[in-house]
Amino acid sequence: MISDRVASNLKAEFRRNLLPKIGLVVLTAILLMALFAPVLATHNPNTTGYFDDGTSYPPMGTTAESYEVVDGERQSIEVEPSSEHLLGTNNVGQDVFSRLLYGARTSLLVGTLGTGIAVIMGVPFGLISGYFGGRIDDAMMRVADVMLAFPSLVLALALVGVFGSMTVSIPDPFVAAGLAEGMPSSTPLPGTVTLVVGLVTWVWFARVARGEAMAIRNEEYVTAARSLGASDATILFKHVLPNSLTPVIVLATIQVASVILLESSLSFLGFSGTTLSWGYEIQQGQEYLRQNWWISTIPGVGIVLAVISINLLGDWLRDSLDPNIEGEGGGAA
Amino acid sequence: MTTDILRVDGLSTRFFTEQGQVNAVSDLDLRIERGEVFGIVGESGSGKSVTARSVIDLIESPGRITDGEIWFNDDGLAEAVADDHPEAVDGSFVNLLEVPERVRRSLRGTSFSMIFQDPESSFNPSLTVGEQIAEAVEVQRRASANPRSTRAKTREYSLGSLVLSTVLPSRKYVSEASRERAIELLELVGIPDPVERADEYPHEYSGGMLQRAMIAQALAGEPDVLVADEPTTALDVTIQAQVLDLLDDLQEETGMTILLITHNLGVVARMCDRVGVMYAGEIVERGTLEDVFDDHVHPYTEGLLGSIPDLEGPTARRAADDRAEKPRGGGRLEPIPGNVPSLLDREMGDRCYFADRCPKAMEDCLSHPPEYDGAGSEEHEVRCVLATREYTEARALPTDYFGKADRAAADKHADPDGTETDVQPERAESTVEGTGGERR
Amino acid sequence: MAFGKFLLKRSLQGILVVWGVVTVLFGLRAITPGDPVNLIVDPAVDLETRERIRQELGLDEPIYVQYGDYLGDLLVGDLGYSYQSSRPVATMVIERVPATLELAIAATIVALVIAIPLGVISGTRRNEPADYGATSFSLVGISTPNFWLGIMLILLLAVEFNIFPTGRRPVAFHDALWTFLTTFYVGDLLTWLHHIALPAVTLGTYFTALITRLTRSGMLDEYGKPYVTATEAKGIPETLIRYKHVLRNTMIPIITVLGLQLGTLIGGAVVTETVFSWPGLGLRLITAINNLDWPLIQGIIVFVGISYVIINIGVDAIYATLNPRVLDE
Amino acid sequence: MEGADNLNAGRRSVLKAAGIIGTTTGLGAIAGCLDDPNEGEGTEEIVITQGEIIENPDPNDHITGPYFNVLDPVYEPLFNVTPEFEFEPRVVEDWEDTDDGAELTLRDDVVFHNGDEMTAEDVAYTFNRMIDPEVGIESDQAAGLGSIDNAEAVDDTTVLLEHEVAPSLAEYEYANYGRVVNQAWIEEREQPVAGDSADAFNGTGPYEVVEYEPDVQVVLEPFDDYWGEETTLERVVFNADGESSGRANALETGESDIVDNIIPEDVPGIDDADGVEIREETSLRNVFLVMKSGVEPFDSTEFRRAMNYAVDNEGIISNALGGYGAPMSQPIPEGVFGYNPDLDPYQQDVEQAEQLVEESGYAGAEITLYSPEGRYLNDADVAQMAADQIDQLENVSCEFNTAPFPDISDANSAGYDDEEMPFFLIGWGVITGDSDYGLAPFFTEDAALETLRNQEISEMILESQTIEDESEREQQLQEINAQLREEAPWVFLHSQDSVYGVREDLEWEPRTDESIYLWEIN
Repeated sequence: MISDRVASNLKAEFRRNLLPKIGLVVLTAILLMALFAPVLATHNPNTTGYFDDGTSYPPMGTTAESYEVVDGERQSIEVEPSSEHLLGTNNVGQDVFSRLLYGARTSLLVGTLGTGIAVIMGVPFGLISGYFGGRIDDAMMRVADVMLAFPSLVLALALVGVFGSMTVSIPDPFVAAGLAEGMPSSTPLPGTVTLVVGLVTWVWFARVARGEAMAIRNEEYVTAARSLGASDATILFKHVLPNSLTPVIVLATIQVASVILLESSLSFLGFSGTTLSWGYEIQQGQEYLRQNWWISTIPGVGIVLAVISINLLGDWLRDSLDPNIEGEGGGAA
Repeated sequence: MTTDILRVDGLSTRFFTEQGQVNAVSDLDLRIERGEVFGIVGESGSGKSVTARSVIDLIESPGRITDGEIWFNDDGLAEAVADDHPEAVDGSFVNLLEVPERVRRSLRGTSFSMIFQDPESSFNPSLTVGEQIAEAVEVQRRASANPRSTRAKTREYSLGSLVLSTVLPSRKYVSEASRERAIELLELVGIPDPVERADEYPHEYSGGMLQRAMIAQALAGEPDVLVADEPTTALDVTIQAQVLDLLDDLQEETGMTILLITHNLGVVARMCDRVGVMYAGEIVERGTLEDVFDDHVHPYTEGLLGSIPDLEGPTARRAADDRAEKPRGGGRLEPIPGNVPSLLDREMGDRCYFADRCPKAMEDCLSHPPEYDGAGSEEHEVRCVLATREYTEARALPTDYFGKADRAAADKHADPDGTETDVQPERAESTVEGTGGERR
Repeated sequence: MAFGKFLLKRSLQGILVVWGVVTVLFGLRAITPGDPVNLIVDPAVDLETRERIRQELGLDEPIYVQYGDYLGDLLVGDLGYSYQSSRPVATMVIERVPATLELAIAATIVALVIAIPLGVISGTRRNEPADYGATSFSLVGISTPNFWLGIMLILLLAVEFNIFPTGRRPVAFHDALWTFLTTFYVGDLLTWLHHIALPAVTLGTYFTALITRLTRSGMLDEYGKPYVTATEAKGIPETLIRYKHVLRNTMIPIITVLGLQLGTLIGGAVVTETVFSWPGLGLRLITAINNLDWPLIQGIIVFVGISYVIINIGVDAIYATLNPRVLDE
Repeated sequence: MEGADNLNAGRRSVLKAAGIIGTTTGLGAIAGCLDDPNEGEGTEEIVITQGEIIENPDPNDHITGPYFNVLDPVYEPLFNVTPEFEFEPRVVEDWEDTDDGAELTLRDDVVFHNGDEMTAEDVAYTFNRMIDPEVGIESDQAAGLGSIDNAEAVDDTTVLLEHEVAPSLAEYEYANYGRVVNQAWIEEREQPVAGDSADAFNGTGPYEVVEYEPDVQVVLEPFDDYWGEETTLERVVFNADGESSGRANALETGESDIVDNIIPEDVPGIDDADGVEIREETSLRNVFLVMKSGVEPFDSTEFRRAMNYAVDNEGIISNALGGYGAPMSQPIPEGVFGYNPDLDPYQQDVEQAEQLVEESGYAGAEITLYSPEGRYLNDADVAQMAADQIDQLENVSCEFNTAPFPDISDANSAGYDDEEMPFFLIGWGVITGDSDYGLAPFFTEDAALETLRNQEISEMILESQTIEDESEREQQLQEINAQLREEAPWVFLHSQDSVYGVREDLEWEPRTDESIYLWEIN
């Protein structure tokens, strides 16, 4: 599936351009942050801590304004950052930096798993539709049209309404191994959201796979294989599937970015179930914009960096492999 | 007595790609007489298209004309630019590379026009053929309505006018009269039902029809020089003959000058008065048709004649070389062995560029040869030491002289797809392109 | 003729799609756990009353009967009644359409007005600073979640510098326009503009970025095509080449992409309306989902589905006009 | 003034609390605020921006507090209610208890906005419309009128209400829920009354609706033929804005004069702004964590009490609620009949909590707390802090997730042994003002929202419903509350404060019942 020529194309494009390098560095950093969150985090992200006056610490290097009640009168005071909290604390005293790390876990997990579900659903659907063509194709494409008629966020909202949030707790290996004392013993994965982002994006994969299948179905070697008595299943699996992988890989990369945006939108709207999510954090911080600007701002930077880096890598793959893809791409938010 | 209409001196056109500098055309001289058909022939990648495009200023980034002069003979133009650019004028000749781009552009369509290789990709697919020809007519109409000196300025058409034209027909660029003239032109090039055909889109035309339409479009500006870049390559053999006939007839009728670019010696033989053979950005042999076909010196020319697939029509109106006859009889090609040369500056070296493929390469070939006079007419010149001495085994280079290293370099430059490395603007562009082409 | 047939075919497909949407929604509704009656009445209300309400709403009927009823009602434009407010869903949907439409159109205008010139500049001045600027902008633009962008705009332009309001829609555009046309009082229009500015930019940024990107790469692709050189050789003005030929052909594929992206626009509207308290369909949908007000959820989504289908037919029609080859295929 | 005399000094009734299960402060409602530059400023016009306003014009078909605020000036209440919760005559001039009910004497000069005279028939119809399923609509208010059996017009100005309960109980009900509608007018319409224009209203109140946009805006102007005193306000605008920050902004920019439900984060901004201020009052809405006693580990009283010891109510109140709340000591809030003043809230005591967990036998338990988001004041923050405090116990691990409110609501009515979601945050307003409404649905056997199965307490509650004697009944209820504190069926958190932003020069004080009466504004 990845020939030498493709590989050398990839290498050449990578070497020639600065952007994929930036993308790779940033994404690797985010991946490492997500993976080693329990080790890197300075605090348990769930630990609330509070002060009698409800103050939140600002990020290092900044100060914030707060209020103190003296004799029943509110007085403005300046809050200094705490060296304990690199990026400050949020409205319930949780460490913003640690939550940023854990938020990366949620985003990347949902992004990859959700895209995985979409691939698993969409690719076979598209291959079958494109390979057999005719009425089967017509019928299946009408189903795809119905899916496309739902704006993905709207459909996702409806599905979350149906299924609830179904968070799944994934045990944390670092904590289990005793490497991260005091960190949460499991990471909550917003199950419905993961499922839903898969359910609303699979159709893009179906379209791409269908296009490939239609192109390959009439290739001579496929005709030859058929004349040699290979079954449809064999042909689909041995010839059509491998050939459709390149565009699927490119689309999947781009879709991870768009799924991350979709997840963050759902969390922002309060439908993800977990609070360890960038989108949720932004929503929580929205009410505190006047004094605590950083609560919303910092996780947003996380999302933008993650999505940009994935998009950069997606662009690189697309330019190197040059598949013919039309898809939702970019962002669904 | 014939007069020159175009003189090219020392033209160098280079492409500055990420892989390095590509010398598509180097130090090239050319002289075209008014009313003649001059042919440039060569393999893909020899620089013949770039030469043609350089002449009519269609070289696009990353390509650039880096050196040379292009003298165009036009009294009116000379007069119009003499005041502002005296250094660019020599009698009735104007050095096009010394005048502002604006002036050069003003020559497009009316002084020079061009027929492209692939008619189907050379028409805008979303406008009717009639509209596109009418645009070319409009250029001519506006030009002839204005004196030479102000012509360059009238070529402007503001964005504001374009926007207005969507609501005000009077602001449209193309006038009704031009549309009518376009239909006449379609008729002239032999398109049946031109009125209906004018309203059709390019995809509704057959290839041959479309090439006729392209010729009509090129004629619209009533150009002094028509550049025909592989005008028949994309067409079926039978259609090729028709199109060549058409060009022939039109040339006879109008007396216009044609610069014909082709890789097909058959076409040359049938159309041209004089011919230049290009290799690696240079003209390696030039002269009258007889000079090149009968008295050719350069082994490359010989090789080319050997690779003629078919000389259709009354090709044998002049006796061709024995070797040229052979393939016709044998029905098989005898292509020149070896690869198209690398035009990358750093890989070119200072030798005869053909030496690595030349069956008669000698030690003398290791320095770059000048142009020698050849036998036959006085027009005959050839850039090969064989014009001065016979080939001797004694001085021959060993067969593996250029070894693997050199060859590998050439391969590397070659397109990864293995397709021809024709350094045409588009291709050079797309090499650098790389990051573009988002498709969502 | 070909065009009429084409439209008819697409319309029939569209009806099929809408039917599919309704069916999927009913499927979802059927598997949704929980008792809608819980959401309508006081939890303390006794079982007998609940049963009566269930009957009144037809919830005691088998799901296929409800489905049939719904389809029948839908044909005559009846979307049922909201559980929460007892109002006709059709009314509740229609009354929110202007706000969302205003927002969507304003965002589209923002996007087109910024993106096309930006894309053209970027596409014609490759590798110049303007191109780098536009390319970076579009990369960041498609990677930024619009709710965050909205919040950042509020933080900067509303909270910090107090230039724009934080949200809300004090006056409807059609009312403001009417006031202006009848009394020449421009204040309402200005108020409307003042309030819609941030939401429109928020919703429009993704599209601005996307169209810039598409226009840029489309122009580059297009400029690489032989017909452009051929057109240049004709000697027609540069403006005409750039806009009448290149940009026009660039826009053709972009139009279909935008049709497909309409869903993103609607999704974006939901989020943007939430951030700015813009009283459109999106905000109503969120409320409906929070209350699991199925008739309303269904009504809004069916409406959106129908609009989507209609707009896409329109897009296809435009596409067919611009790209005549479609009709022949 | 018999009704008023019946009120004990310590017995303050809650006439109406906002919403059965609280109010939405988050995503629920929408925006819309008038800043029409045409309008002159002045004391004659007042703009009130609430988190939500009516989305349905039927006065008998809702029980949400903010809705009453909008509708009461139009469909006036039968009785005036003082801030001290005393009933005073309004449309009803006099009322008397009879053997089998109560007799209301009405004014004879009341007219509807459409010009019809109000009759006793209209009043009787109004009550029957709500309580009799055969007449009119399924009203949410029916629950509040549970003990009234029938209403009948005796003559033009007299209505007889039948009931079989203690007179004081019945009085709470009919005095709270009477909003007269015009029988003839109503019967011409589909029910409940819907519509989205000013024509959809026809009350007897001092104001009539001149503009109405559901969910967005209602504009009122004085009704010229009103029987009572002329109103002081010439125009009243109710706007909806679902975001606290939006409401605060409307107040600060002078677009609005009174805004409700200001969250703590927006308080400093209003404090700083000129000419406006914060006014607050305790409300009677509780927020607590339900622990279903039929599900492990919550079937252990020790465990449930441990949870109460683990949580620091006061810390949560001062931090997540900015201090706008009061810790709960028992299932019902202070001010409700039957509240036991001798009980103290649980104080956080981690050691004791851990020890109780050990005793319960559920050491090492792993539980998950669910919370809605945006339903109650900073609900998810509150729950997140509580969950974290429980998680801090050595021998319990507690995760936290948010869940859509419909899921929480389903869990709430799923029975005391439903395993699906046994631990969640929810709120409850005791809308009848009597402990019974806060106790019976949760703690009697097979009740709609049963969270605790305890036969003894269940029987005590049922018994209390039949006790005729006021003080004896109060004692019984106080005893039940005391026992429930020990049983700890919930993690008792807090009762919220209502926080308003008000123009400084406006004479108006918030009420514990969260009503905004236009006639109390000067």
